[in-house]
Amino acid sequence: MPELAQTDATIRKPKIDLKMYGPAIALVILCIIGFSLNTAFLSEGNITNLLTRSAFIGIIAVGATFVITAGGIDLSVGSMAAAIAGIMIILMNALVDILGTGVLTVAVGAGCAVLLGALAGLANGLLTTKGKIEAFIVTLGTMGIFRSLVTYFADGGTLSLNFDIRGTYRPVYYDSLIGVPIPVWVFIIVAISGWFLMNRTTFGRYCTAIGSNEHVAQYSAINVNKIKTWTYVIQGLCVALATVIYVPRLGSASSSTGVLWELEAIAAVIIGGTVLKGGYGRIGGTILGALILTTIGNILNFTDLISNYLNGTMQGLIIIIAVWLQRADWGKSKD
Amino acid sequence: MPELAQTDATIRKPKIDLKMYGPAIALVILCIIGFSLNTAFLSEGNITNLLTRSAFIGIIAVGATFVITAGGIDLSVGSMAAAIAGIMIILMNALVDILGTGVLTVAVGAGCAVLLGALAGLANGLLTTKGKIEAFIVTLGTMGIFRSLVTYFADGGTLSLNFDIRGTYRPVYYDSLIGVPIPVWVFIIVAISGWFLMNRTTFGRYCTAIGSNEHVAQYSAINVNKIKTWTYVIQGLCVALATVIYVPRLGSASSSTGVLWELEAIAAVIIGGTVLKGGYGRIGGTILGALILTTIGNILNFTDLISNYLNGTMQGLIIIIAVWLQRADWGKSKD
Amino acid sequence: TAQDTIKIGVSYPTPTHAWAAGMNWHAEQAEARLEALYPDVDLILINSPDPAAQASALEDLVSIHGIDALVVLPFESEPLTDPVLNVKDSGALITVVDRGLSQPGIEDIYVAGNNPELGRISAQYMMTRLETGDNIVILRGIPTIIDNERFDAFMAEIEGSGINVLDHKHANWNRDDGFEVMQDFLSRFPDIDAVWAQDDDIAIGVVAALEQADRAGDGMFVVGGAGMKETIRGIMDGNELVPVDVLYPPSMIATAMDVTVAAFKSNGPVAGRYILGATLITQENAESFYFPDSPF
Amino acid sequence: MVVESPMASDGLLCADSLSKSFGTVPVLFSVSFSLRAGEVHALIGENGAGKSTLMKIMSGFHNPTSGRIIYDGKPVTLPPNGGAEALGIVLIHQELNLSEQMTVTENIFLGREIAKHGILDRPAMTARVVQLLADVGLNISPDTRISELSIAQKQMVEIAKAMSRNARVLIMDEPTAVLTEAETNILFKQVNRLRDQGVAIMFVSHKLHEVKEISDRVTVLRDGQWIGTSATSDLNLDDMARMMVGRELSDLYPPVNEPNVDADIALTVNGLHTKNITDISFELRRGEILGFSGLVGSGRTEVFEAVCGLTPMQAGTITTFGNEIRFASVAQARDAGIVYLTKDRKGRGLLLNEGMQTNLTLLALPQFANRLMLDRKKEAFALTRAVRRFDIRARDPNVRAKDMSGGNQQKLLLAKVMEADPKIVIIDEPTRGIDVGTKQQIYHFIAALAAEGVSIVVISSDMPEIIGISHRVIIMREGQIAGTVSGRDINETQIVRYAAGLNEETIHA
Ligand SMILES: Nc1ncnc2c1ncn2[C@@H]1O[C@H](COP(=O)(O)OP(=O)(O)OP(=O)(O)O)[C@@H](O)[C@H]1O
Ligand SMILES: Nc1ncnc2c1ncn2[C@@H]1O[C@H](COP(=O)(O)OP(=O)(O)OP(=O)(O)O)[C@@H](O)[C@H]1O
Ligand SMILES: [Mg+2]
Ligand SMILES: [Mg+2]
Repeated sequence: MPELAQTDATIRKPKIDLKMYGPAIALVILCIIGFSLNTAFLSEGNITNLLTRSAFIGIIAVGATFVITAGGIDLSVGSMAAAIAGIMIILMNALVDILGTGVLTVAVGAGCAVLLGALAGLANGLLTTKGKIEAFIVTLGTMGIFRSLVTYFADGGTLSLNFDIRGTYRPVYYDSLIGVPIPVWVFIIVAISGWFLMNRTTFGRYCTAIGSNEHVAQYSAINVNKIKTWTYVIQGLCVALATVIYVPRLGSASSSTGVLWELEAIAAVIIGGTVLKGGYGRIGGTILGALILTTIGNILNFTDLISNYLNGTMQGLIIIIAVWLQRADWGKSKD
Repeated sequence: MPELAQTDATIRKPKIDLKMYGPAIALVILCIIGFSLNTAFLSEGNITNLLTRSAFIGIIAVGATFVITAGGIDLSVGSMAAAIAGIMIILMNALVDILGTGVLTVAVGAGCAVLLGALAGLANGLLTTKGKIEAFIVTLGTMGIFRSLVTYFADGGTLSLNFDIRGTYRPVYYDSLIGVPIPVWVFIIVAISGWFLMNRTTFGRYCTAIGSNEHVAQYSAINVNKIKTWTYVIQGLCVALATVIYVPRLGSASSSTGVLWELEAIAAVIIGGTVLKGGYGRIGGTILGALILTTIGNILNFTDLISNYLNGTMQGLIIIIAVWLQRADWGKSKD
Repeated sequence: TAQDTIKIGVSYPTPTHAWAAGMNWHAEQAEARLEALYPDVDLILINSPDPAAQASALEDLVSIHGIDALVVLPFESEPLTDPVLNVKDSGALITVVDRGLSQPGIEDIYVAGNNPELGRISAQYMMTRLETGDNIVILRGIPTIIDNERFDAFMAEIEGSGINVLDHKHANWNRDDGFEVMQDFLSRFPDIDAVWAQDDDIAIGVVAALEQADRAGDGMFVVGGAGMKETIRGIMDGNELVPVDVLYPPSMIATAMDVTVAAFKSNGPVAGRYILGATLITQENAESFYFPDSPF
Repeated sequence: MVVESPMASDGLLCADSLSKSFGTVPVLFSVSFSLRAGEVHALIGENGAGKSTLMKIMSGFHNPTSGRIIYDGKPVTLPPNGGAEALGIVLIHQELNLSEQMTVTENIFLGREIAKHGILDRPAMTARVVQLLADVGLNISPDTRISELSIAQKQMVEIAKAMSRNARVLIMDEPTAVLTEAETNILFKQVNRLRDQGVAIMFVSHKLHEVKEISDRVTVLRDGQWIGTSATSDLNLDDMARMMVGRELSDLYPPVNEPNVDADIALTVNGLHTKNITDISFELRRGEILGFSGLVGSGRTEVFEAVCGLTPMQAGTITTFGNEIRFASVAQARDAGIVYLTKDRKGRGLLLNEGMQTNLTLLALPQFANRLMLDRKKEAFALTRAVRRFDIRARDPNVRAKDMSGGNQQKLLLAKVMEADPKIVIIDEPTRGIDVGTKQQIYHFIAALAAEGVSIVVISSDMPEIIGISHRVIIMREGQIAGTVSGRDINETQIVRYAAGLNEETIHA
């Protein structure tokens, strides 16, 4: 078939996609800036802090990658985290009388948190798929609902974990295993599982197909509603997991817990190269995106060159530049 | 073509689309609830308050309808409003020395506000189209930038309008013309122009085409980047206009001005029936969406049956139900 | 009958942090107490999430409830001046709480804490414990006038004492931000002798960061502010890390409601200004500021 | 010619009095016929006759309004959305059904992944795809994204996908519409192989000579009604056309007017270079019909996308009516009187969610506006005119483009570009998916346009079409012009020789 063979050469050219490395390059540049501002930036303590902090947004963003890849969006994650944290604290405090202040209470509390996360995600998912309401509206609604629930439970203030349980639970945030803090371990495990699920299973492939073209997915006998609902459940589970490692940090939850986490999570996902309209998801990029966002905040705390009031400007600029670096047509002249 | 003629009769049957009336029905139900809670709901004073308040979000949402119809999104509107308000106040205060405290100062200030709005929109538009960065990221970035600029100008506090100008400017919010408050007049004019632009001009048609399928638009001789950029400029103009009538209300701007307006505006647009992914925009629906959102807040101020902390829950529920009412397949059984 | 009921609107920001929640709690307590005491008094409590919403709420209090008096804790002074003026024009009695309006003479009654005083008292305490050449860091609140007043007064007071302010960052009256900003301060500055956290919520995050970094000893101390019950409990128990607190009482709203009701019920004149002090709470006097039932 | 009885229940898959309405609009009226194992059964009919609808019903994608489907002798209700593939019934949709951002492998196995406990066996799938691609003669990497393929390649991927399903019944809805003869031959080889294995094959096409070549029996639909089923050997091409259209067809191609060699030169392209094409030079005269032939991917489309400002030019000059121009956008080209009709009607041509009117006027919208303001009466009038002129058949005038039959979409697209009143028309695959009757109308229409002095470029992979209507034919090969033929030299042998690189010619001479 000479005529078909002729296009071959053009196509087989190995395509090294420079854009793939965009987020990594952005992160390296940030680290260089941080180090030049203050060498303490690369101290072990600071790196550990950075990674641990990234864990929350990172874990949530892994879930968001699935939702967004399948063409959805979840604005409720920050409020959901606050609500789950609040309910978990109330529950653990109540369990003290029955189960004492040991590991069992913490385990039951954490188990319930995971369950709540799954249920909250399921609610978002079913309202979107069965209810046929835009994900944006559903999750904007549940965002308000979850947030006001935690305010209600806390009476507008702060819910605090019983002091004795805090002792039992504290290590989950503060302790390390082989020199790596436990939240970072959780982050690593979630990241690897997420990557595997996205790239090596039928589920990940279905998410991509649905986000890419829902009609084609449906005609390929994929149960679109089921898969979409599952992405929200996964998002809920990720939020719950993030909450479980968040609560022992300060032992409290209030109506200001997790404010704007949804935007941070979505930003991490998109900085990482996932396409907001769906159909193309990159877990690895998401992890880098979360690290980039945390690093920006960290660097701004490391210098007093910039007026405090302009933090938002710096953040905004860096986000735009980071994405621009990877989106612009660098390769055009080389093609 | 006899076969065409013969089927003709069956087809011309007027199709009444029940979903079109979804937002209107939701609004009527809300009004009934409000009236039954307190008859003062339908008092002239309250209706006037309601309409005046809806004007801000309504005007911004008209702009957002264009952006969303053409497949974009603008998260920066709330911060943009704050920044424009801040700069306008600084400018007017500075102009007092030169132009006095009369109408001229106000006019120049308002004119500059409109210019700033257009420029801010242009920046968003160019970054999205020429910069090839996702609208979500661009406007998330400019959201942070605008917000921190106003904080910076206000030195963390509040920027206040010179007291004497306030006297000149105040009527723009508080006075009425033929019994209708001036902000409502502005709202009406913006709504009608927006409707006209969307439904009766080439521009509106182009927005729909681009949101529907950018490739088809390009192949149909539409300058996609230009039209998209224009939608952001229109959004900026709408924000500026809303700001011009907002400032005399409170006479000041601070970093808390316009917080979350972006989500309210987008919610109004989508409650009104516009599709978030683009390609289908309804200005009339947007107006109703804005009224619905304001009415929910108004009704919640009417009663202390519900804990204040649960306002968010009520709002979330009502938004979800309002959209569900119009999206569910009511007609299905009749097919 | 309905006409004889005295309707008093109470408007304040939606609680989003513990101090505001304490204020809300005191307001609700006062509502129950006053309505039980005077059957003809109806208090209507409304909270709002932002200045524009509060302005709307004030309009609604007039147009729907037809209030006779307004107790208002403005979200911000400037934007709410005009809306409160409109309420006054409707003939209602005006009581302003905490944040003064930007125009004098609108309110009939003014009840407030003292923000500059809070900064000053905090600085004075710092100076009693520190010497020339000692280093402190400051964690500020949300960028607002309140924060500026506290911060400026603190800086003015500490001026010339020889104490170095290494840096100040906004921690937004929030525990998480307090924790993260303090972590970064600790990475950045090897030698910190004291922390002014301005607020008890931030102080909790600061303490957690200090403990994590093992830098809570060596005479290090943290000064918060407002009078959170857990903090006061700690002071009573002799906590060395957070040895004092500076009072900014959330109960001021209840005081304001009492005074406003009294304006209708008592014979004596009640109009005027009631400024509450920013008392330094120490182990000696802590007991009298401890309300175990309040959420704050 | 023997017409069989409508209901023969000896088949593997039978339609028993199927009717279908969309809303209140009836499309199929009690259609019955049967498909036997080991036969290739062609289904022909005019655009909008209901062929695709019938095929979708018989593979479960639509529910019939009434009637039954009998599979293996038993009445069945087919599972929806491609679930019937599990029963061995596979449909290749008329409109491509591929996920653009995903790779060839991902698409071929979409919904049918080889997986253990949900974990993909990627090497197995890649190996299978390599084999399948070789079978259909497609030499591309299994990891290529669909968006990087040409339409013909996409269609071959669809075919490979269908082959991978081990079907007992394979239904192909116009699989050859976008294929050249070479590719069609590969397809037919595969079809024959499957027939020999006892697969029942349904084949929808407007290319009657293909029907004659490949099928055993033919069923004709007209206006949603079953007209007849016959053995293919009993029919000649004219019989088929008559049964479809319901009347005698005169000559398919209009008489070719002698081109006026002295006419003005409308378009000159000199030394055009882009990413994939090199050194393209040619001239187009007023009133000339210039054919562009060549194999898939030879770069014909790209030449004209570059001319119209859709693809960046790297070098070269373009001159129209004496003015050198370089269009930065389609709008500039349109204003200069040049329009391009894309071959990708779904992705580049029509707004699928909009109605006919919006689509019709989109390219020429400034003509329908007074200082931005739309003249909706003028638009409505234009639609009425276009429906008449191009015989667009939609049973519902408010139908959305995506619900129109494929051929009528094509007619709407042609009408759309003609609204711009062009002086030069470039038509990429003008009659893709169009029935013979309408084809004839379109050819006459093109000839009439040329007679009025409009210059026309026809890019086509349909050899008889190029030969039948062109004054002159340029043949492209590997991004370059391989040769030009005109007059009596326009014949299949000559063109194929150039296209395959057997005739060498110095172009610059
Ligand atoms: N989903 C739908 N909704 C409404 N009408 C439809 C829908 N699908 C098809 N139709 C209508 O049904 C009729 C038959 O369409 P169909 O696609 O079956 O024709 P066809 O014979 O395949 O034509 P072609 O040769 O052009 O592909 C057309 O009038 C078309 O507009
Ligand atoms: N490998 C490829 N990667 C990306 N785009 C391609 C590729 N091959 C072709 N295209 C694009 O597809 C369009 C058509 O390609 P081309 O001009 O090669 O087709 P053609 O000669 O018209 O053949 P046919 O129409 O028969 O497919 C052009 O816009 C071209 O840029
Ligand atoms: Mg009451
Ligand atoms: Mg068809």
